[in-house]
Amino acid sequence: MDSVDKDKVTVIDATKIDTSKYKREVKREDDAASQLKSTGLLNTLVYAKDRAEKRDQNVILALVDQVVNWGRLCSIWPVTSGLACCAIEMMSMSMGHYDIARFGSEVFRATPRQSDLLFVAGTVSKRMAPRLKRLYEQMPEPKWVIAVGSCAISGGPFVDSYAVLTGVDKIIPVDIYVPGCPPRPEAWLYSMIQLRKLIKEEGVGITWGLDK
Amino acid sequence: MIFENIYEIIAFILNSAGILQYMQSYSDALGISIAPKLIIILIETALLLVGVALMVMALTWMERKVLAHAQARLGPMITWYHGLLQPVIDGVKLLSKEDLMPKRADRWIYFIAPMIAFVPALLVFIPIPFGRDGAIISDLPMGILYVMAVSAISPIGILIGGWASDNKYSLLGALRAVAQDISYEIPMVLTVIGIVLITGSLSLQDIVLFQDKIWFVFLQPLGFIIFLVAAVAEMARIPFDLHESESEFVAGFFTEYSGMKFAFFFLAEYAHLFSIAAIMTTLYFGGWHGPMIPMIPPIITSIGWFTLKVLVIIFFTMWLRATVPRVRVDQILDIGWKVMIPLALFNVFITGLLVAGGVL
Amino acid sequence: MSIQSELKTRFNDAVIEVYVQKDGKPGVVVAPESLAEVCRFLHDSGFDHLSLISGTDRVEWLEVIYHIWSYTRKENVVLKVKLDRDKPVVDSVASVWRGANWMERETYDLVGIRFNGHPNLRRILLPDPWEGHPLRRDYDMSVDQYVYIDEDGKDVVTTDASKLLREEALHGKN
Amino acid sequence: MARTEEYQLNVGPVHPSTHGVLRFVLTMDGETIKDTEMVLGQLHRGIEKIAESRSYLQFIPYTDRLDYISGMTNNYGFTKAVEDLAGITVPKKAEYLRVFVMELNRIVNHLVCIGSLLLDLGAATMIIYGFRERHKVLDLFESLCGARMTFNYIRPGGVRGDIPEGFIDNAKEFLRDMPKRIGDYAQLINDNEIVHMRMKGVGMLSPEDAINYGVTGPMLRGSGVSYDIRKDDPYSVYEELDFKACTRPECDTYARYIVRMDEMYESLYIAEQALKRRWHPTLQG
Repeated sequence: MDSVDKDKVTVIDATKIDTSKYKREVKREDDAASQLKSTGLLNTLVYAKDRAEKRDQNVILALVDQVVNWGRLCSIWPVTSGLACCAIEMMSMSMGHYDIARFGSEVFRATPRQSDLLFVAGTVSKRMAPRLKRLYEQMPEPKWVIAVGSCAISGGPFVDSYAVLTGVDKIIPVDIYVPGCPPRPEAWLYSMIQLRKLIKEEGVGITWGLDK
Repeated sequence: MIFENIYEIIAFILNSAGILQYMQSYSDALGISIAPKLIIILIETALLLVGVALMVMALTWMERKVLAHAQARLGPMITWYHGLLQPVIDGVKLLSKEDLMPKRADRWIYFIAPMIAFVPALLVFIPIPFGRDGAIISDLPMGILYVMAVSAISPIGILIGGWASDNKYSLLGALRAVAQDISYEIPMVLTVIGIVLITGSLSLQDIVLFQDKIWFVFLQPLGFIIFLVAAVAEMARIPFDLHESESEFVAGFFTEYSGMKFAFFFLAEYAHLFSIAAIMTTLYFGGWHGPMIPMIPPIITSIGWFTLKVLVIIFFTMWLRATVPRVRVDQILDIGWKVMIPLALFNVFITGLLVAGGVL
Repeated sequence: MSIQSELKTRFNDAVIEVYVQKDGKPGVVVAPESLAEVCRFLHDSGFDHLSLISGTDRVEWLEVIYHIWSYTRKENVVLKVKLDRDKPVVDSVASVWRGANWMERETYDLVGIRFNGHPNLRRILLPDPWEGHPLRRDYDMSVDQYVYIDEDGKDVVTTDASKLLREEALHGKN
Repeated sequence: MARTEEYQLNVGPVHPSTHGVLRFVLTMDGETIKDTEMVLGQLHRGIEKIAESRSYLQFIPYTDRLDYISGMTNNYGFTKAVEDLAGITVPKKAEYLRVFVMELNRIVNHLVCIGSLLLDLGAATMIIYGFRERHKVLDLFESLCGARMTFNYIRPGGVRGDIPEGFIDNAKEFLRDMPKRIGDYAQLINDNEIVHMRMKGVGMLSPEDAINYGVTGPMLRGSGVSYDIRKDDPYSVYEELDFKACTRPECDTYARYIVRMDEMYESLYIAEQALKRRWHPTLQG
């Protein structure tokens, strides 16, 4: 080990890098109104008003809609269900390094009755498929599904196997697909962020029957 | 001004604001002179509800944060400052969640079980003195007896909830929970006897007033240890969290509950946690006693001390959760019946001797 | 004395062939009728660890391979049994090494070799009603078999996809 | 007269303590488990059948996905078979590197195992600490082969490529820090009375049974049988390395846990030796 050529390893001194060219121009809004707007509640109000106008909806209803959606998108509880390799990365995601708890999602409920999100993490074998479907059916509305990894999306490397279902979207509806084999935890977190966007756009009226 | 309880405080505030007289004359004219009293009681109830709800929310947030930091994580971060709004958000979400009921569930019992679990957890707070000068809902003369009796109702809610779900996990979880609750109720009551022997009063206010010089932790060290273990068991915290025992019975007795009913069980659990910590503070840590700060009304300071002590106890249980594993069901009952109860009886015996000998 | 010659002297007729594997381990091809006997002898003479049973389809015949290790003698031996393709039956060694139980079930499941005297010879990896043994060369890969659960919680195998798949998936609208 | 009856309890395939897709059907008498029927195959992917239509090199990625926590070791198993079949000799340099990554992989595996064990007992903290160290190893592996879990690193005839710049420093740092970390875990778990209550005398597996059932690895060594394939039937360069097979005579879960803890130290020691020898000036070939 002592014979390793130390000179080969180029050491970059972080302090000497000129960071000014990487800095992004941030537009600062000085007026009080726009500062207020950027803080949570008022933003919600403005957003609700926009939405109400767009959808020709009652503003109060749109506001309720906003609040409920806000609750849903910030408190997504996944169900503890792992199928294969990707489940280990799911565990990684909830551990200290990546910490899904920051998004309020560390409450991995063991029972599908209390969870909102199903991670299909891994290969869905033919034998597992009906059980996964049942698990999905046991979850209360509203519920979301994220298909993680190439196996869950299309069968992945096992696509020509006799015992593997090629894609979980054949049995349950999927909201978001995360490619990778397995995807890195960052990709999982990104999928969570995408899901939050999705929920934000989705009106609560869809499940409450008030949208019509 | 010295008040007896919160009722008098509310009455005094309303009186000095001139509202009470107005209400009194109005209701007298209508012929329902009891109405102002009822309104005050309603205000009192609302205060209790809001207080407990706020406390429960704070506790769920605290639990997640303490656990996260013990595990080298951050916990909820993005909902407002360090995720402070996370409990509110969870509530909103659970409220808007579909409420499922199993097909073969016993519908009426299934529906009523969360309330039966939740209401006693709330009622326990009635005789607990939160602070000096009347920060107490009602100073019952046999307060400690009342507390023990009421908190013993919660397991019934758990049992019927588990039974009505028509699920084996739920039933087994409920049976475990009830077995554990009942076995730890006994040593708990027995240790309280030690305190009652010393103070000679069942009133919690008297017990707190007795501790102005020395806390019962130092007078009853053995009793305190037994009470602590029993309290952790009653709170259903790890290492005694057989109510939920996630790795065995999925989610214990509330496996089938979803949405708001689950939220009620959840609330009950944390209200119970809070109430038992409050009882422990009252019995062993001198209740609201603590150095009073000048310029601040003593009622505020004393409530502050009380809350601080309760939070320290709760922090301890959370710390436990981050550190130790769960005890098996037969071991938990073994400890309860074969160790705790004899020790508690021994404690009563020693205390009785000391009291009779005039030492205490 | 090497285990090969030991077996040869004891089971003269039963030992069909003696060879050395590519990784240098001694291999013995045994007649199927006397397999149980040979295994019992091996077990009694110190070969107490059965590492693996695997089945192979050699097109003309089926083969079961036993990898056996001895903790006391610290040596390996590989047994092979050649079976008739039409009637692949061999004695079970589950009574000699209890660990053989599941491995024989797996071999039955995937290759379709029956083990005489096995306590519980059912499929282990695939559901019970599955058609065919996948590791056989003549297994029909063009037929898709689907599993669903019936009222009693039992696995049912069908080629009819409509019982499991969503309508969108069935009609290609997904 | 009360009548008692045994009942069946289904655990899995989606259950917090099955960690994947295993299913038991338990026959219970009250709280006592009388009988267990295992139902496997929820993760049967037919890899053997797939292997029929893949070349040797194409199949290596599949071995990563067999036991997805110890991909390197699986890579090696398959690669060794191919090398034996084709009569390939592997340069010593590559063998040392292989041993190094396999031993780190063993540490990862044990960390996940111990973490899951404690998780099932109800203590969630250990697995999070375990994964913290696991990430460090995975970062090392990632710099070697670009993947966190599915490495495809060990190939017939050697490894995919030599180490990148800065790898040795990172590896040395890990090897230096890790013993202290294992000490931390031991402090968290070993002296805990509840851990002893839950693990000692539980899951007894006598040496005779263990051998007869064909149990290997830490399970076997936890039953007091001093057998380590790296010592008794050595492959790769384990013959040249100095280490001991960790055994415990108690035959219970606690013994198996202790064996795993001890093995982590041994693995670190082996990895250190492998690293030293790999860059030893006198190493030929």
